[in-house]
Amino acid sequence: MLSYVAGRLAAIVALAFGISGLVFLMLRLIPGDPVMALLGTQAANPEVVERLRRQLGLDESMASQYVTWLGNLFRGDFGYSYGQQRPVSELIAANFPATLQLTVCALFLSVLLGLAIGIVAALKRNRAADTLGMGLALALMSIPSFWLGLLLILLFAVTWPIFDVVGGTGFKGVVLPAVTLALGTVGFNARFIRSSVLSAQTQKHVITARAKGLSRATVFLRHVLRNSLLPILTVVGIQVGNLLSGTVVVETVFSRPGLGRLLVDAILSKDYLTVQAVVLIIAVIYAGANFVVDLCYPLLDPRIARR
Amino acid sequence: MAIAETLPADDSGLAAKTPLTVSVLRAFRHRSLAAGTLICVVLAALVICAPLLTGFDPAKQSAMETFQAPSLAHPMGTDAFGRDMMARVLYGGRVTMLASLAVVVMGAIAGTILGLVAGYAGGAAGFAIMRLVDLLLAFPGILLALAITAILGPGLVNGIIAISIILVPVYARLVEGATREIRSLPFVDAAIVLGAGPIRVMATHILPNVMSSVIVMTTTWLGVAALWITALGFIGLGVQPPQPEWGAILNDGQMFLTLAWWMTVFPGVFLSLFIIGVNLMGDGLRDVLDPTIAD
Amino acid sequence: MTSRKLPALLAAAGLCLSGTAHANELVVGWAETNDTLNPVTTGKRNVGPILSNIFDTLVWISPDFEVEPLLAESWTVSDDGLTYVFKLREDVTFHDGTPFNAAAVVSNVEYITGENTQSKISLGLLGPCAHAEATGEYEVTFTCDEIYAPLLAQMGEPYLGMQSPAAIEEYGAELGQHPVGTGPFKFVSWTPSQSIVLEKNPDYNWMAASLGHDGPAAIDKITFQIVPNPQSRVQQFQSGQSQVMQQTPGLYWKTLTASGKYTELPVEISGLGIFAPINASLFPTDDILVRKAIMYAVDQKALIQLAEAGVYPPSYTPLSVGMLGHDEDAEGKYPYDPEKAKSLLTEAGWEFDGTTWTKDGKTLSVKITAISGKAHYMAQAQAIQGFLSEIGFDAQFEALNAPAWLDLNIDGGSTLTPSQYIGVDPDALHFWFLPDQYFNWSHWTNDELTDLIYQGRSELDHGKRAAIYQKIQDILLDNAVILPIRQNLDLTLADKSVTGITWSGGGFQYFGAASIAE
Amino acid sequence: MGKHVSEDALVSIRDLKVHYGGKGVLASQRADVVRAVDGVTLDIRRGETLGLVGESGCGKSTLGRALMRLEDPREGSILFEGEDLAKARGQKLRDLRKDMQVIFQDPMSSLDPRMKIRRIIAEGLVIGGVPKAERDARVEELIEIVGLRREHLDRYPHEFSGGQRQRIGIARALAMRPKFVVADEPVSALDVSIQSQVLNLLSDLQDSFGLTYLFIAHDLSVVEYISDRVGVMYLGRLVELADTADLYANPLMPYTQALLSAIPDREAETGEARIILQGDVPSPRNPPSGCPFRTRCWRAEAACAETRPELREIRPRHWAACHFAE
Repeated sequence: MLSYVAGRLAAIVALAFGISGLVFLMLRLIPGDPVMALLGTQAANPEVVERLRRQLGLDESMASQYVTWLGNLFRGDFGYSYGQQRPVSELIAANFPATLQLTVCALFLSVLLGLAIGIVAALKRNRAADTLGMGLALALMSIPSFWLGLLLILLFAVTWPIFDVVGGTGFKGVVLPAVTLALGTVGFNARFIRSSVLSAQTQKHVITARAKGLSRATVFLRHVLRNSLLPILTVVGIQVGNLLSGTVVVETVFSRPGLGRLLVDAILSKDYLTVQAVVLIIAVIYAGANFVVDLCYPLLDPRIARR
Repeated sequence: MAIAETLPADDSGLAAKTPLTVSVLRAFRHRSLAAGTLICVVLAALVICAPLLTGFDPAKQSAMETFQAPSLAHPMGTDAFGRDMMARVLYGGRVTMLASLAVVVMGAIAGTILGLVAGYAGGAAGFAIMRLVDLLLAFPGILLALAITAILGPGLVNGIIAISIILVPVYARLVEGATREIRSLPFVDAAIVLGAGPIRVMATHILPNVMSSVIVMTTTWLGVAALWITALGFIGLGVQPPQPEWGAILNDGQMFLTLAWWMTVFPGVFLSLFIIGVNLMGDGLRDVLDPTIAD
Repeated sequence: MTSRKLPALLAAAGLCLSGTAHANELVVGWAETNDTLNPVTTGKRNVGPILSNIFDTLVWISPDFEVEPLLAESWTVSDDGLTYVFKLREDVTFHDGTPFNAAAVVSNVEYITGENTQSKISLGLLGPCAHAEATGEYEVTFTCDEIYAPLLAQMGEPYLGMQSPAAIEEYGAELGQHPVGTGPFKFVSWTPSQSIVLEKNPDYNWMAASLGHDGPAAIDKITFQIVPNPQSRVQQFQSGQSQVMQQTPGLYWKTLTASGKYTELPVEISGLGIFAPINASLFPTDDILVRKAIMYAVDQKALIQLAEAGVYPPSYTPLSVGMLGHDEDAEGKYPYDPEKAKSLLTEAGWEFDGTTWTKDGKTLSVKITAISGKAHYMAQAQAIQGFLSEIGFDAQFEALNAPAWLDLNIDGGSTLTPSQYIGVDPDALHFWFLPDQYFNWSHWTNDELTDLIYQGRSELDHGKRAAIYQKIQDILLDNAVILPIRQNLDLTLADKSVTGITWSGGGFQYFGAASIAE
Repeated sequence: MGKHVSEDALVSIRDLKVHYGGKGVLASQRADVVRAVDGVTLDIRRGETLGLVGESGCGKSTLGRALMRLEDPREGSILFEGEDLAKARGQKLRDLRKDMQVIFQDPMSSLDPRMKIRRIIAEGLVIGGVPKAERDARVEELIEIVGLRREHLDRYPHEFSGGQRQRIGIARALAMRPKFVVADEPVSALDVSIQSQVLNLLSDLQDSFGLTYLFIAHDLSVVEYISDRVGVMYLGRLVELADTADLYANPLMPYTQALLSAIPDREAETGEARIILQGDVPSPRNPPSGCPFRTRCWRAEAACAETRPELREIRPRHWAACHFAE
């Protein structure tokens, strides 16, 4: 077990390095001069530009820039954002909570709704509720989140101004973005939960329990639902990644601060160090979430632990 | 989206005894397949027949007719440049639909080839390919697409390339796994003993056996591809004005959400319907082609 | 179910923002993220207005470009035009208690020119006059290497706002997050990409005389909420979550002002307005006749109608209305005349077959570019594309992210692109029309023009300067290397309860004299 | 019969080793070697059927696969009509392989489910560039030889029973007109009633085509039925080799004795008590020192742990690797 954990952690580190190298290369393939981007169309005479290029270390070779970056990274220094003129770590600290809040709220909503729809559909298999639930799941999977977000704004922030248009981190600001983000993943969750509940119902001990004359509800709660914990965990593992990438669009639509928007802005303005750091962090979160989920499996299912 | 772990498909679904027409008819008894196909066919017919349905040029600007609400002359209203929204939605559908299709086809071809090579060759080459695949998969797709379009520059073709690159690792992983599995089956050994070289084995034995998984995967990912290509258009990195495309039209409309709802509602409804249709079709095809994962 | 979870999350995140303002507190819907609050190192125009509320400059420029005393009580210019002596106010202290004096001004100039300071706009504004000396405790002397007429006006731009020498010393690279000036508002906090909060400076008592306001600001606290999405910014304002909003999109300006519920503040951003340089080194616009055809083919009024609901005044000459040398008569130079445009193309040897123009086997193809993130540029470029297509041009459009857009235009790969340039002095033209400048996007030079630009810079007499810039504009328009589009306004809206918002010359919103009715 | 190395050997295997793993950067990776076949020397004579038995995992299938070069030997040689197969590559390997074919254990997965029978049987001919008319004729002939009908050619594998599929596999092998066939547990997946049919078919074909078989099986009665000689493998080594009748009557190795005693009904026939082996087969990653069988052998002594018994000809034509055999 210990060597497994160590191996996985090593894989995550390797992955992070791979991604950092890839991103470093890709960024430098993007056309455009970051120094010009900083100055925009204001007052850029050639002397100012060259001076700035030197000051930012952008006149050095690519390899030496990468080595410098890696060296700083080992010292826990993410570097300095050219575009926002402050340490990248500060930018991340300022934007991360909003993304975390959004992702956690959306994850919670998404799992809960998925669970509700999935269980109802499974229990009423092949009946109207099932068809309806699965139809809903499919529709939710299909509707683009950026459009859904716009509709929600139109309905619940403009026509009936219940929530804020600008997605702040207050309650009224987070509801619509979280709902938008969650609904896109509910469909998948509902289908997944439905099929796991269905397969749990056909397992031997469930059939035995039913044969023993236990009530449907008891059987469901004691056996079926408990066995559904694993699929929920799986769903969480899968959705962390989906939700993280979904925040890019949702944060843009709702003008919310967050890592996704920070990253998009940084890519578009060639803010190298910011992009590199955010990408690294997202990749680590992504890999880390799956790692934690994998670690949780044996806790929930002793059969896996024994293997 | 989850990647359905599909095994090298069992052949029972495609029994050769039944003539093609019979199996097609049987397939359409599947409700969601029928419904999805109907939606897609109707939408396709609408966008193909766009010139018959509207006389307007989707790019024609008219300073006198900006922001007109839906009317008889303009059933879906006009946009900020006085362009007819119906023409834009219908012509835009052509772009969105073809682009989505192009994305999955390109992604599938490239991913399948990579997966075949990695799975069959194994060793250092296979290892290298698969670690690259892991790397790409460990990163949220839409961000990767953003970065790639930033490198290539905005535009429809670049957008299609960017999103098919995201699909490549998905296919590569599926095909690599399936290839490794099939590679170890005796009929492959038999072919080798009969004198078949690697390319022949891949082409005649492995590819046909992974094809049904690839097709199932493609139907599942077509909807996702449509979501992504329109998201790219929505961010402004897809097609360039004045060419219409559903995502780009939605981007045009979002600034005027409260003043001109028709600019957001109509293209959105069409786009959602298209993706629903594609997903229904995908579900149906998966059930029909790959009975192993039906519940 | 989320409601129970949220407070906990919020506490964990430590990000409790109060969305609504109380009496005497103002929420401003702000359109762009800031790079820094350090006036010296910012490269963004839109940081200027926030800076002008935290920092004072030596002089104040009124919206009509009158130069007034602010931190300097008076000044003299030597006869040779190379020496400026400023007498400073003696009662001014920085927000951190540091006294303001000649030494402080010298520290600021040394900081701007310092080898390790990543100076951007500021360094350019000082021009050849980047030498300051304390010639008394409250007297500072600037010397110039050559005569530099724009200096006095540019001294009033917020990028030359005076910073506390103690803060410069203390914060180093972090100065941009700890701005300390002498202005009517003190810096409180800045959450990147979210908000900037300022509070009243209770000791303030040196506002420029023309503003007619004595003592500290009436408003206790200003929160600049950063909302880049225009739609969201409008919604926020309409729902009362903000009392002031900048960069109102044209169509919303039209509908909101029609309601009569709001105060209109069309802040005039001076400089070259919104314009499109026409690339004179790229086929087919290397031919002056083709460039002129473009000038005739574009109808500015209709363009603004299409792109921005017709709410902006068009412009017909590079220099903005109100600026020294602005040419009132330029409007008649290129009236909208598609037939004239076509005849010019024919004259240039192009042949029209009903859909496309061809010459020597080539089609009349131009590439219009725009920054993808800026809605108004995108709309303007599309409208230009429409006008050119109308007379048979094959007009391609390409949206690019900012760095790529800059790259392409600097390299001369695009025919025309809408752009803006902000400045308080007509010398701003030199960035766009002197050879070897990054922004010579017309990729065109002319010896006479170059001479005139240098003359304009070193002429201290207003009347003569105006004549020089008249001539420069004539040359630019005669050669059709710039397509003026419209005046550059920051369409700012305020709730009726808020009064007294103004701006300094150049277009920087100023809240020092504003107040909120109960 | 005289010497172990005979003049008329079709296949001569010399000190053949097939190892897995043992490659990599880390010392632990390099040390991790699975010795699937660990030094086998054996001659297969023209026209004979050599049976190869042993528990699963003993390396008998790997040996068979190595002969077809489906596994790459790490050491040793495989001489086929005097040419070394172990080191051949590319076209040379393909040329050598023409005379060798294999029949697989699992009739389900040894036929490509996406191909019709005609294509399956003809595949080798297509690769070999045989003209279509000749190909068709040969395929039709073959399908009848193995006891199926021509109309079966246009069907897919899943439409056939296990026995029928095995016949198709045999037809595919025969299409190449091989001299040597490795039959890797060809009947173990079939019903007992079908097994004898397939075995009879194999015997008939051997007679009519002059084939040489290496017949790999774990079922000793099947091997007894079809083989001329039988080899016993344990942990990657050949431990006993003799004519079938001799081996079944007088097994020399304790291991062979134990195997034979486990044949159902043998106890009743011979009156010998069934020998139950203790313990598990040791891992081929880490084989015991000395005699590989000593950990489970009831006769094991200290010497067994020290020196490895070599395969010796204990009696004429009967070879065994045991310190106690005489």
